[in-house]
Amino acid sequence: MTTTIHTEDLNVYFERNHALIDVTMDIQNNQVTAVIGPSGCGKSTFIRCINRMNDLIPGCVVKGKVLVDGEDVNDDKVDVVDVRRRIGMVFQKPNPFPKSIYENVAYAPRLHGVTEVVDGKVRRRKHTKKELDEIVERSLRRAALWEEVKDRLDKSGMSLSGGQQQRLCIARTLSIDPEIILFDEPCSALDPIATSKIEDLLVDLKKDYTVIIVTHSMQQAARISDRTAFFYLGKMIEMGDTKQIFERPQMELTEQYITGRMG
Amino acid sequence: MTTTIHTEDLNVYFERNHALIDVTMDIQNNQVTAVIGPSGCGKSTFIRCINRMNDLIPGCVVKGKVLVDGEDVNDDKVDVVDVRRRIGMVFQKPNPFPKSIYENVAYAPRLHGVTEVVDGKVRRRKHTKKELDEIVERSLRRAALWEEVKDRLDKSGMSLSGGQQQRLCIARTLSIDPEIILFDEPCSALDPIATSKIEDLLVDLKKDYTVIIVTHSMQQAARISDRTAFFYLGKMIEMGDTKQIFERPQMELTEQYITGRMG
Amino acid sequence: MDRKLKEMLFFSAFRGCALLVVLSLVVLMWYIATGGLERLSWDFLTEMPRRANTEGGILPAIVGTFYLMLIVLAVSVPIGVMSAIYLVEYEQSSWMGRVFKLAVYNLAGVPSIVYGLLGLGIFVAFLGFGFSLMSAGLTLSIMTLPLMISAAREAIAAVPQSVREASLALGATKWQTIWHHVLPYALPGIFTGIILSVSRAAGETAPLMLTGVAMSLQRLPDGFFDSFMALPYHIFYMATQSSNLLATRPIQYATALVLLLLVLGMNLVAIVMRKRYRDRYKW
Amino acid sequence: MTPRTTFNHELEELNKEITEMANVAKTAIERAVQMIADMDLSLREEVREMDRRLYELNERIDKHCLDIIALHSPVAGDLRLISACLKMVEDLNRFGRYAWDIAQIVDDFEEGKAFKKFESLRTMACLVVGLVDDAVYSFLQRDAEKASHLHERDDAVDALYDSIFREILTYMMEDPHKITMGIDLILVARYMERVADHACNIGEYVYHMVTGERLDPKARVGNVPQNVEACDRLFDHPCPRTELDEK
Amino acid sequence: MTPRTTFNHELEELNKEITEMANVAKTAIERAVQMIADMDLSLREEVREMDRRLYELNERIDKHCLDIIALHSPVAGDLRLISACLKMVEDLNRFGRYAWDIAQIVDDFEEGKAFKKFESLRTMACLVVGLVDDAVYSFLQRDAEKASHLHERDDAVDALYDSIFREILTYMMEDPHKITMGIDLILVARYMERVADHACNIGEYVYHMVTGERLDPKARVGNVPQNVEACDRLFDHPCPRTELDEK
Amino acid sequence: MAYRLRWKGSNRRRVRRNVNLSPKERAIEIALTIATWSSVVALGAVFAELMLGAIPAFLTIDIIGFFTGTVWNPAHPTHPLYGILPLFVGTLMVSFGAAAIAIPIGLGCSIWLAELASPRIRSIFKPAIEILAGIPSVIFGFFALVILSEWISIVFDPVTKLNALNGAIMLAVMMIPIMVTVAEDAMNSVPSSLREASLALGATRWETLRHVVLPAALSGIVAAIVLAFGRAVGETMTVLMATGNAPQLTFDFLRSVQTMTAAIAIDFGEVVFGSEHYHVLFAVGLVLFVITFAINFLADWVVRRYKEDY
Ligand SMILES: Nc1ncnc2c1ncn2[C@@H]1O[C@H](COP(=O)(O)OP(=O)(O)OP(=O)(O)O)[C@@H](O)[C@H]1O
Ligand SMILES: Nc1ncnc2c1ncn2[C@@H]1O[C@H](COP(=O)(O)OP(=O)(O)OP(=O)(O)O)[C@@H](O)[C@H]1O
Ligand SMILES: [Mg+2]
Ligand SMILES: [Mg+2]
Ligand SMILES: O=P([O-])([O-])[O-]
Repeated sequence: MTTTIHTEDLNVYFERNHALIDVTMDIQNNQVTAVIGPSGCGKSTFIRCINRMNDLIPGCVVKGKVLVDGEDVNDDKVDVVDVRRRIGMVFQKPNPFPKSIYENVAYAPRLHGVTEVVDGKVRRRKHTKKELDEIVERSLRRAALWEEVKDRLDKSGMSLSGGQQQRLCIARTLSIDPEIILFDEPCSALDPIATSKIEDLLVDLKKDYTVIIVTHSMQQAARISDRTAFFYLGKMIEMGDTKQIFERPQMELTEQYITGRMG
Repeated sequence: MTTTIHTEDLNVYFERNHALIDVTMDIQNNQVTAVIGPSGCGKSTFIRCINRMNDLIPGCVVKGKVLVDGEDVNDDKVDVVDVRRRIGMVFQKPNPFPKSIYENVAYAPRLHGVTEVVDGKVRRRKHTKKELDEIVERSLRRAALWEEVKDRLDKSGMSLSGGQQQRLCIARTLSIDPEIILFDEPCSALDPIATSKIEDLLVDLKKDYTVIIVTHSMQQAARISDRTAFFYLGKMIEMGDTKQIFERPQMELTEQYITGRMG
Repeated sequence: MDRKLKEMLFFSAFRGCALLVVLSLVVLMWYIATGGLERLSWDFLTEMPRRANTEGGILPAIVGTFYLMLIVLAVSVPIGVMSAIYLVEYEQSSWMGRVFKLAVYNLAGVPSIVYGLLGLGIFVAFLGFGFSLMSAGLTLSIMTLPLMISAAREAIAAVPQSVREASLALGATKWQTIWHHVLPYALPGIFTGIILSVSRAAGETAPLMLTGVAMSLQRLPDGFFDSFMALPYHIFYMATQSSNLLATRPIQYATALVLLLLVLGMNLVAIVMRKRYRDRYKW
Repeated sequence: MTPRTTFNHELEELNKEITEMANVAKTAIERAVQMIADMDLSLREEVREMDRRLYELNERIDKHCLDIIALHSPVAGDLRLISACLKMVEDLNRFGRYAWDIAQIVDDFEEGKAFKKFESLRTMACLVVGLVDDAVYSFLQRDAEKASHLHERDDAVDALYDSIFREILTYMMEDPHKITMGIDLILVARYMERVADHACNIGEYVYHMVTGERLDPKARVGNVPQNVEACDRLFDHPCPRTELDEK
Repeated sequence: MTPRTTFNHELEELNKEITEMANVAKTAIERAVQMIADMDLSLREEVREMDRRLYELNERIDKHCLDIIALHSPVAGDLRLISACLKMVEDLNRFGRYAWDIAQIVDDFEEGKAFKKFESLRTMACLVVGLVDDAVYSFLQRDAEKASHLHERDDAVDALYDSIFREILTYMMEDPHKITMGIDLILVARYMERVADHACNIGEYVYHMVTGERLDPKARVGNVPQNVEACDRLFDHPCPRTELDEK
Repeated sequence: MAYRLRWKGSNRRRVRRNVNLSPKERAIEIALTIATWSSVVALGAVFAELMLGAIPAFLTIDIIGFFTGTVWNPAHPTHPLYGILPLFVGTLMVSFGAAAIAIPIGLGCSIWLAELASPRIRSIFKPAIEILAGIPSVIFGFFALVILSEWISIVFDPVTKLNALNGAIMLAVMMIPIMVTVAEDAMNSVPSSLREASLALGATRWETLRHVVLPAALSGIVAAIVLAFGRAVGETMTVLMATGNAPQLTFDFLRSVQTMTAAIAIDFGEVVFGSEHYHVLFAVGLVLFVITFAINFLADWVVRRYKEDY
């Protein structure tokens, strides 16, 4: 199950700071879309609009539309909790809960329970142990972590290495089967080897999910994404196929940035 | 004034952990030498041996020779303080003192004073204000920071941006006119634009100093260094001209690492 | 949806708790303040007590408390700060660190009355200082020492290692590094610790009861080995032991207010300082 | 687990494409030579088709290489592979051109059997097909040793070309009516010589790709016995190493 | 301040080298044509020297391009420049080879003035030198417009070659003693045709480098009037655009 | 008092020393060592003095009777009884009573402060609470004596105005600021990235708090409780003034009780130096010391056992 995202005239203000200016863009499903740009250009702000994480920041005002499958997530009628369930997010620094590996992954399914239709009535019940086990195994497998941790699911998530922790966070996100997964610089705290594992995983994930990734590293965007959006000073300057962006960008600014001639 | 470094059978132990194994290598002057390798392979440990920063780590034992201009810095007769004065170091995270920009740069010259020969006697005296001003300006210019900060030398070093802070740290190191400058992942906390400024600076510095840089980013090593050493599991696997390392590495391991096929 | 409802219920309960806490403390302060302001005057602060404390002021008590603070400042602070420096920067054998940790950590939790016993045993009896300012002051000093050490130690340890490395890498010696960098940056934190320790000493009563605080003096102590009055003990004494409890209530209130203002004022300074310190050094 | 799935996948793709191209190019040359050998004009269209295909592949691989460089910043062996591909495709493309050129000339012949008379031209064809075959083989097998010896055989081809040129010249002088055909023959020889040249280029690229070293130009000076004996085999089995194609 | 000093410096270096190579290649062709035009055999050594130089530069630039790719991971315009260089050097090197080939043939001539008679060969030489000149110019000036029109002129060269071929054929039939010379002439024409071809390749690379687009192969079909009028000027001023070299 | 006695990086090992120390450097190091040792000695003296003071008591009186006797009447001229049980029970009643009141309220308050209050309110509230944690105990005692006892007698009509409940409530008010500061610190130091992670998984704020923040801060919260409890056990002046000081064995919160601390404080007013009573008081002090020591150990153990690294 995958989803397209369409933003329209998205504007974000932090107090007096206009952090995102008229961003209109389309994100296709089953693709990896990379968001690049210099520090402070609004990349994080942009993707945090999609699952409304900006709600948590005091003084942040979001204007404009973010249509996910045609529905505006910023609408007052929309349930934030549900939006966040459907749109997973993985953060810059691996942040597993200080619980066991199993509990990390089982956490969200437990919260949400199973919604069933019994005798025409919608009912919510808890997962059985078996169902949970399955979800945990499936998510960990999907995150390419199962083999490494299957013998120590009861060990703390904190006991893993950085790269493993980040994959655990990905598994955790997968456990609720989101439609879209947002990554905010997921590899910036990792070394090249761990990074390359995560990148592989990202490419693999796009088969089933719509993936958006913010990254500082242009090389990373080049390596893994299908489409790339370049942000600068809160504006989206250019968006296009990654190949096109890196071989013949249309805008002077983009070329300057990707060839390292900005600044 | 520049210097060659030669290490011979350098071994470092942290308690039971043999962190550096028989490292024998030559570092030429007026060159940028990059040290690359996967996380935990002993890169930092290696360069910290050169200015004896490992002394600060409890339980760290250094064996073998580190000859700087033929003199073993690990010798008991050698004055650590003097070694560190001659071998500057810039760290991963910008760490300016929480003093004014001026004071940051003037700190070390103030400490060391001027050593003069007056009437055949060696005398140490304080710098005059004018001399200090000159040193500060020269160092900041050399670190390509002067233009950006000359109007606010009395502002705190902490008020600068990350990239500027790192250049301030470089200026601070230059202020004592070291012979060798060690950089331990100086750009890993910076964004690409700030990184590229530092890289330029590094290349510029090699005209006058011997530069050694530890870096996580192979691209960075490729971009700026003249020679590259590849470490793996505490051993130095290969060292050679950067071009050679990146075009035709001799060792299978090196090739695996630089082509991202390790792990 | 029940998930939402649950959230609302719990959160209201938490708000209720917070309100209750605020309320109780406001009530307490209100009573002390309104009761004390009635009697508080310049004369009250500057006169000797008269007629078994039922009239006159509380000058000896104020001065006594002031002297106590001075002794604590002179004894506990230097030793505490120096120990903290040693512990963070020099100490390197693991057993000594462990002993120290044990001592400081546990002695900070030991009841003040127990320190009173110590003072009585050592300073009053063994060293023969008698019931005097010195005995009480030294007792309070030892009592605040753990607090002092740990505050200073935290402040010093909070200076990031990177600053030390930066300084050492520039060719500074260890002491130069400590003197030029570690201490200046830790100073506000150390000061906070000092103020908190001293204010704690100022408000402490129980140890004084064992080391010779006087119920009533018509004069100021004429040396560190003289007996003395102190504000907290004065409150206790007037509220529970004095001859005419009800008639002296205004005096009790006023004395309580004076002590409260003194201690709260010092704490306020400490907290403002710490806040500014935190804002100033964001590593 | 070797990471960098996308990158590895791209390299595999590239490898497949270049393998296809190499095989097509080789086949094109072989067909052209077959046309000379057997005067089998039916192969003409096939050669043309292959020429077109090579042109397409040239464009495609070119673009692919640039994509890989732009997106994956290859280094070391990977980079050498890509740079070899970038250059090789031009040569392989030329194979197609020359095959087509030869096919066109053979087609024009009034007296088809003329070629048969020129033993040396046949020998040359043998040599050239062998060279191309080995060049492609050395690439597919990453065989630097083989690649490094192509030059020597190219020298043989050059020598042969010179002698053919003279031979045909004499032949034309004897009978001026054969001039047109003579010129055609010379051009064919010329084309084959060019093909051999390009095959050598491929050898150079392969050598650099595999070893990281440049082939020493001085090695070109050395003269080596001409391996002509494989010739007949070649003509009977035009694609002796097709089993490699699966590689 | 534009950062990446080293990288920029490398690119500048590369640009210098390739400019030098382009100029040498152009000059080599011009000298070769001059030899034909003026039978100035003294130029022979000069051409040989330039051929050698081109070979060296080819190696050097090649290596330099790989260095830059390996060390600096160029993208976008930078990458297109480098890829263009990587390919162009091969063509420029060929210029040298052909110039030398021509020089050798001209050298062999018994009857030097023969060329003069062939007006069409002269025209062809004019065209080819013009093409080479424009190819180099389009590269140095990053002129995609000019680069995109080279093909049309190449078609003219091809047509001319065909007619020259026939013309010489007739000539040889008439007088069998001219066969050797005829063949030489045909080879010279052939070489020049090849040069034009390579010049077109350069045009393609330049076009891609500047615009990021591939030159549409269909554009090749279009036929365009042959600009032969610049010819005489060319022969009088062999290097009409040397003022660009400083660029 | 916001300083928690936490020690970072305790397991130190030998570092390489600079052999070429200048005389100045060496002198400084020696001075620092001396200061450190003197504080070690001073702190060691506390324990030594208690032992020295208490040993004579244990030599003369019946040790079992000391721990199990139900009557505390040391002042009796002929038959002094040194049963510590009434004091012990009094101490426990007051401090457990206080804990029962303070823990839920304090916890609720710290959760509100850490998770719900807006940053502006928090920036005022937190320091205010910290300041209140510094109010001298004698003032709480005074308030309990003069005002709170009146209110209690209106509501409950107790046997004596000064009773265990009075002390417990007052102690609770004293404990809350200590608890809130420490517990709030613990919750605050749970990185916001964990909260974001949970919210991003579609959890509500309460679920995030319940399942992520509280478990992560558990060790800190427990430490806060234990620490506050330890303070309550050792508190002297408040209970001295609030509970009526009757050393009777009772479990009725509306009766007067005497705590161990209060007993020491009161009795020292009249003991003779070196008498049996004098040494018994030291013994009581030693018991108190051991109890608080144990509580501190418990807190430390809890922190270490349940400490989460994030
Ligand atoms: N919580 C906040 N409060 C106020 N301003 C903010 C906040 N977060 C971001 N901003 C501002 O919004 C702008 C965009 O920030 P954002 O974090 O989206 O940048 P970014 O592109 O993600 O940068 P980086 O690469 O450093 O993560 C910046 O100017 C920043 O100062
Ligand atoms: N202070 C220390 N105590 C104990 N072991 C240490 C210490 N510092 C480093 N090590 C160990 O020494 C080895 C080398 O560490 P080092 O920091 O030199 O690696 P590195 O190559 O710099 O890695 P990174 O890229 O992560 O900085 C590692 O195995 C590490 O665990
Ligand atoms: Mg961001
Ligand atoms: Mg390191
Ligand atoms: O490509 P060529 O024309 O030189 O064979």
